[in-house]
Amino acid sequence: MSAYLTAANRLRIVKIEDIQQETPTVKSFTFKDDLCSKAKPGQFIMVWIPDVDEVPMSLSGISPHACSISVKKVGEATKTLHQRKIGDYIGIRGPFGNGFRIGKGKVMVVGGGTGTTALMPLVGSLVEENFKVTFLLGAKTKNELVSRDRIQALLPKVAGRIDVATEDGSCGSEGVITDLAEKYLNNEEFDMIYTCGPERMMYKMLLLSERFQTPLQASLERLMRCAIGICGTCVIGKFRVCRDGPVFTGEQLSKVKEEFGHFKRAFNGRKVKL
Amino acid sequence: MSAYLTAANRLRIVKIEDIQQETPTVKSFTFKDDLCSKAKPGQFIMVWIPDVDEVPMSLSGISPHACSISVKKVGEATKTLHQRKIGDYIGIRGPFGNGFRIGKGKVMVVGGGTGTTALMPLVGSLVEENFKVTFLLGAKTKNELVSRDRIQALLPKVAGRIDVATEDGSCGSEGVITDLAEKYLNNEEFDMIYTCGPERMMYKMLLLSERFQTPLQASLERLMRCAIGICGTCVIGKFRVCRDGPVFTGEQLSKVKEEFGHFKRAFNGRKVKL
Amino acid sequence: MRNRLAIEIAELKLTNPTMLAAGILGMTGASLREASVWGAGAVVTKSVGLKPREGYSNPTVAQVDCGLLNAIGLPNPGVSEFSEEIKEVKQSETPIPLIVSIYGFSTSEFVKVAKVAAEAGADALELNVSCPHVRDTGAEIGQNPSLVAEVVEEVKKNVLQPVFVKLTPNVADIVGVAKAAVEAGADALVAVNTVRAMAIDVETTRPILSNRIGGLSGPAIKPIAIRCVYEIYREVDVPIVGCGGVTSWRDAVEFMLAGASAVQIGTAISAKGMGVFKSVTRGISSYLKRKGFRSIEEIVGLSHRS
Amino acid sequence: MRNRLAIEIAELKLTNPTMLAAGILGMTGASLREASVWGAGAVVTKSVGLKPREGYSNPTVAQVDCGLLNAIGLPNPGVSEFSEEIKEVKQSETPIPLIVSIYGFSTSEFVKVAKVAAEAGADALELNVSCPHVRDTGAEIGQNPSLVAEVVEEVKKNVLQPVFVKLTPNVADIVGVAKAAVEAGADALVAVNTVRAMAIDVETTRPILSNRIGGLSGPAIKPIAIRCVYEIYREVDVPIVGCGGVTSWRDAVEFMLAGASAVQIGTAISAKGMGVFKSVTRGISSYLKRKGFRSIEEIVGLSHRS
Ligand SMILES: Cc1cc2nc3c(=O)[nH]c(=O)nc-3n(C[C@H](O)[C@H](O)[C@H](O)COP(=O)(O)OP(=O)(O)OC[C@H]3O[C@@H](n4cnc5c(N)ncnc54)[C@H](O)[C@@H]3O)c2cc1C
Ligand SMILES: Cc1cc2nc3c(=O)[nH]c(=O)nc-3n(C[C@H](O)[C@H](O)[C@H](O)COP(=O)(O)OP(=O)(O)OC[C@H]3O[C@@H](n4cnc5c(N)ncnc54)[C@H](O)[C@@H]3O)c2cc1C
Ligand SMILES: Cc1cc2nc3c(=O)[nH]c(=O)nc-3n(C[C@H](O)[C@H](O)[C@H](O)COP(=O)(O)O)c2cc1C
Ligand SMILES: Cc1cc2nc3c(=O)[nH]c(=O)nc-3n(C[C@H](O)[C@H](O)[C@H](O)COP(=O)(O)O)c2cc1C
Ligand code: FES
Ligand code: FES
Repeated sequence: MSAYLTAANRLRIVKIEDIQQETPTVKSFTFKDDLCSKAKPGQFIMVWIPDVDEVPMSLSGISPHACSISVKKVGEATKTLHQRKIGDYIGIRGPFGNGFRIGKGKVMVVGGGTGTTALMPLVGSLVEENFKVTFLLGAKTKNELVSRDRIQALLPKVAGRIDVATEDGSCGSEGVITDLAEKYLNNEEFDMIYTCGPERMMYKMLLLSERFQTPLQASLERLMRCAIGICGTCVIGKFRVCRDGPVFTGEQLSKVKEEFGHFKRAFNGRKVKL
Repeated sequence: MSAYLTAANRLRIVKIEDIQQETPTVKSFTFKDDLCSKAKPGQFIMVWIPDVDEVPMSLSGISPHACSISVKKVGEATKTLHQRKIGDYIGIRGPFGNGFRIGKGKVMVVGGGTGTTALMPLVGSLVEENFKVTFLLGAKTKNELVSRDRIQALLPKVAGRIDVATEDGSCGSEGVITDLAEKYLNNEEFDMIYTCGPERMMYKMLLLSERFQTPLQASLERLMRCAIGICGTCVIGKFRVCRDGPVFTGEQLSKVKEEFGHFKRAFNGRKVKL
Repeated sequence: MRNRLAIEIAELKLTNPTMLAAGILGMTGASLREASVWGAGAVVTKSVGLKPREGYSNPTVAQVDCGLLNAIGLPNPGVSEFSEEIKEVKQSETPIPLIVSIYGFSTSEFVKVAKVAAEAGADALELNVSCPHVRDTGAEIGQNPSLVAEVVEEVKKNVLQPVFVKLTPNVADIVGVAKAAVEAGADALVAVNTVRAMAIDVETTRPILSNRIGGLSGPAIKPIAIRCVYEIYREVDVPIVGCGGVTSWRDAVEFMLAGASAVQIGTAISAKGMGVFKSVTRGISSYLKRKGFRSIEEIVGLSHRS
Repeated sequence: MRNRLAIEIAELKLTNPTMLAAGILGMTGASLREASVWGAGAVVTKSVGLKPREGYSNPTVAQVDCGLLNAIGLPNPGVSEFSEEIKEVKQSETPIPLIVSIYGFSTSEFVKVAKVAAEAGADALELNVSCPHVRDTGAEIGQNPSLVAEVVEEVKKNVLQPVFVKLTPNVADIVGVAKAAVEAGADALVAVNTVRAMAIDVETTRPILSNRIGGLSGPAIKPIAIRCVYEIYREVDVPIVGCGGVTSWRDAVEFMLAGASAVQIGTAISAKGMGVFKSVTRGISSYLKRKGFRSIEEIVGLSHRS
């Protein structure tokens, strides 16, 4: 028998083992799944809430005994998820996508909003491999700063540092995180920039990476259906975010610049301004 | 994906590498196939002759680099096979069935007619494991004594012996092979009797094995279609020859005594006298 | 204690909901009994007709990805001779429900065969109006709701035993055929028979089966069979027996959630051996326990409720 | 040197006989072009209709043994907006045949969509009268030979481009529908679309797809699709494009031996990636060489001759 489709795409039903309120709008859900435990940082799963929806979620925790997703309440599916209790069940398939490639040297990690949670397993790996990490964390307001404590706890191992910007100035510097990133890039050289967050923010990071000639890896979001690269829902230019991504290099993104940061496709394929 | 059906059941097309005329009516065909090279003595394959038929054939040779079947010309399929040349192709699936269990000690091997060829890999294994082998070979006439030379070449390794009976006395003692077997059993003790040949002959061997309280293994033939134990064509009593057999113990056969040696099923399920 | 797994289907009392499917090892009384020894809750015979049939020449079975193709050609000794096998099953010390599968080339043939089989001791009849590879019986009938109705009606008039109708998935609208069968008096439906299919060997460029076209069974057709059961369950009130690709207890439970009261097992015997009846039964049993269901009835059709 | 792999189908010149199947990555001009970069001999777009459609909510895709279930629900931006994507493909430096798949809820809708697509630059149209999970278009038309004939006839009257008709396997008699399509003027047939099927999760007892019923694709349906092509080839004279489970060159050759002039590839992209077009093409090429065939035409339908 041909090992026909990836085993990963098979639906599994997992129990919610733990729930953490991260911010007023973000909750983390812990569950056990062998395949997710072997995921690479940056990979995502499809989460099925029976009778409601199935939505893509990055793995925010990857460890041999438990994995997690961190979910921002934005609509029906995520609202329903937020109502789930410990002991309830969800369906998952995955992990999907390419994940981050771990480079070498001194790296900058730029997280905006919930996007930060997708960077957590990456930071774990970077720290494990003794990279010097500068973590820049941005949010609208202090309350919405995700995973700050966890990042702070990880970084000392590599003499890493964390810096924060909030748009209302309630924590760290006032302003957008990309301004902070620009400041750092002006002063120091980095071997790699990793970023995940709102697409306009990542677009600005792309421009910065080009200006400072620093390689970039950005984790994108698009609407998804199949997650296995065939339905065409998640495309950006010639790329499929579910399969060729969700992590793209600056080089790749510069080829789809008229689309990246500018518009995405709706479920019916129409272009929608970002 | 579940390793759903046995890989062995997949059709392979193999080239005929060599052809040997064994007797006026028996030809051996050599081919290469990894799965057959791993077969157990006593297992069989289904041989497909496109546009003609698919028929069961015991493996008469099993080695890492080549396997063979030895085919007696009896009807359309076997006649067509006999016309095939080196370089021609046949389809095979298998190996199927249980094969002989290799016991211990001093064994008697009783082959009648073409049945003898199915015993060849068994004798090979017995010799390899240093069993003391007494091979009794029977046929209607000298010309039809199959594989005699090959057996003779193998046996010296274990100080084994071969004795022959032909019904017309043209070679060895005159008479049926079961009479010869009875003589040996009267004089010596054996730990196991292996037999393959016409069913009436094997039936007599069953009676002898009961009388002399010697365990028996006999390789049976029945009409076959699926060879994987579902179509019900090959049944004898509660057993499926393709799956529970083709090798049965004396104990098993004594449970189907009203059928074994007496009748078989036609392709339409009707009973046919043997 | 009550047996969670017991189920009654059209008056037949099964101690568990697994059945040996038609045409699988059902050629002789001895092998039907053997299936019951191995744990089948009921057995269905090979389809038998009025006269003996040889079936097609080999190859009659070919393996494909995730399934099996077969075109055996309905070999059988004819119902009169087959009566001996039926009697042998019924003489067993531990009798289980015996369903005799029958076919005919006309309604009157169906009736004649049904009467002989009933006489010989069949606990129920299964009308094979769904064989995809024998002309003028099987699917040609099963694809035509009014022919199906006619056959069912006539057979019902002539035998007292419950009548199962085995449906073909090779139709545009299986619900229409199912309804026709039930309105004509069918006591239960079996869904489904094999899907018309074929395989060609690329090395020899020849179709593999001697009949060229055959029926696909096994895991490949399970999602099709599940859909059939689901669609039929919404529209008819008689018990449905699921069939097609059942290999593990999960498959059996899936059929039940779709609306099946029991399942038939065929192809899986080649992969799992005769132990498949026990392993499926045990799995269903632990599932019911784990989920707190007291009986199979509680899960039949459960996926329709929300 | 002549390209062994070149084939002409209803005036379309393909440099190799692999096509991207409808609904697979065909939502945008960029991704259609990408399939051609990866080696597809022609590309078929997502099926587009007159008005924008959202499609169903997720889950829209579910994996089963040896195949995929999908009920996407024909999402598309409507043919007017989609014209931009069509134009983008045609602007490519290395244009390959672009087949626009269209659907309609009535014959007049089919005609309207066909005209806009043709205007925008479609090299051919593929009529999707076979979607198994959207009511009142797709299979409801494709299961009815006279409706199929009507749609084909009207579309043919209104466009100059060749018209392909994509058939559904969910019928009792696919040959009847194929003949109706050809008599009405179809220039080529595509066999087949997905098989109506479903899956239920046993842990939650819920149907997995939000639409509950969907279409089965992938290796599970290959033997069914092969049979369809084989049956149709015997009865019609237009080229047939095989579709359903093509994963390796062997599958493609099997379709050709059955009677297909080319194959469409969908589900296999999930297992093999976009490289599947090249690997299938290379495999066919070595097969032809090894067996001494000079062109694909020589093996089309070869299993019918003996
Ligand atoms: C690769 C990837 C990783 C993601 N990781 C995370 C994460 O770690 N944490 C997190 O909170 N969110 C994540 N998202 C976003 C998350 O999928 C959406 O927030 C979620 O689908 C919203 O669903 P809803 O029903 O609650 O909201 P809705 O009201 O349905 O939608 C709100 C918005 O969410 C987006 N969305 C809805 N459905 C989908 C879908 N099927 N695919 C993609 N986007 C959709 C759309 O932009 C939509 O406008 C990720 C998305 C992608 C593509
Ligand atoms: C397990 C097993 C191992 C066998 N091993 C050998 C062997 O090593 N060498 C050898 O020469 N023969 C062997 N046979 C017998 C061989 O299968 C038949 O001789 C062959 O099928 C005859 O086919 P035919 O068309 O030439 O003859 P036909 O004229 O079709 O038949 C002649 C006789 O062969 C038997 N036969 C025909 N078709 C089948 C079938 N599908 N399955 C079983 N028997 C059939 C029947 O008894 C029939 O009456 C074996 C049979 C079995 C069951
Ligand atoms: C070898 C074989 C023989 C069959 N013979 C019959 C038959 O005689 N009558 C019938 O109604 N169905 C017959 N079938 C169909 C099965 O009863 C069953 O409907 C089908 O195989 C699907 O179930 P499965 O996937 O569990 O095998 C046969 C199937 C196989 C594989
Ligand atoms: C996700 C998905 C979407 C599809 N969308 C369409 C479609 O819009 N129009 C259509 O005619 N067929 C559609 N199909 C059917 C395919 O074109 C093809 O007929 C089917 O998948 C069988 O081929 P495969 O096994 O190679 O995938 C779709 C199939 C899949 C898996
Ligand atoms: S979600 Fe289907 S191609 Fe990416
Ligand atoms: S040949 Fe089919 S059961 Fe043995």
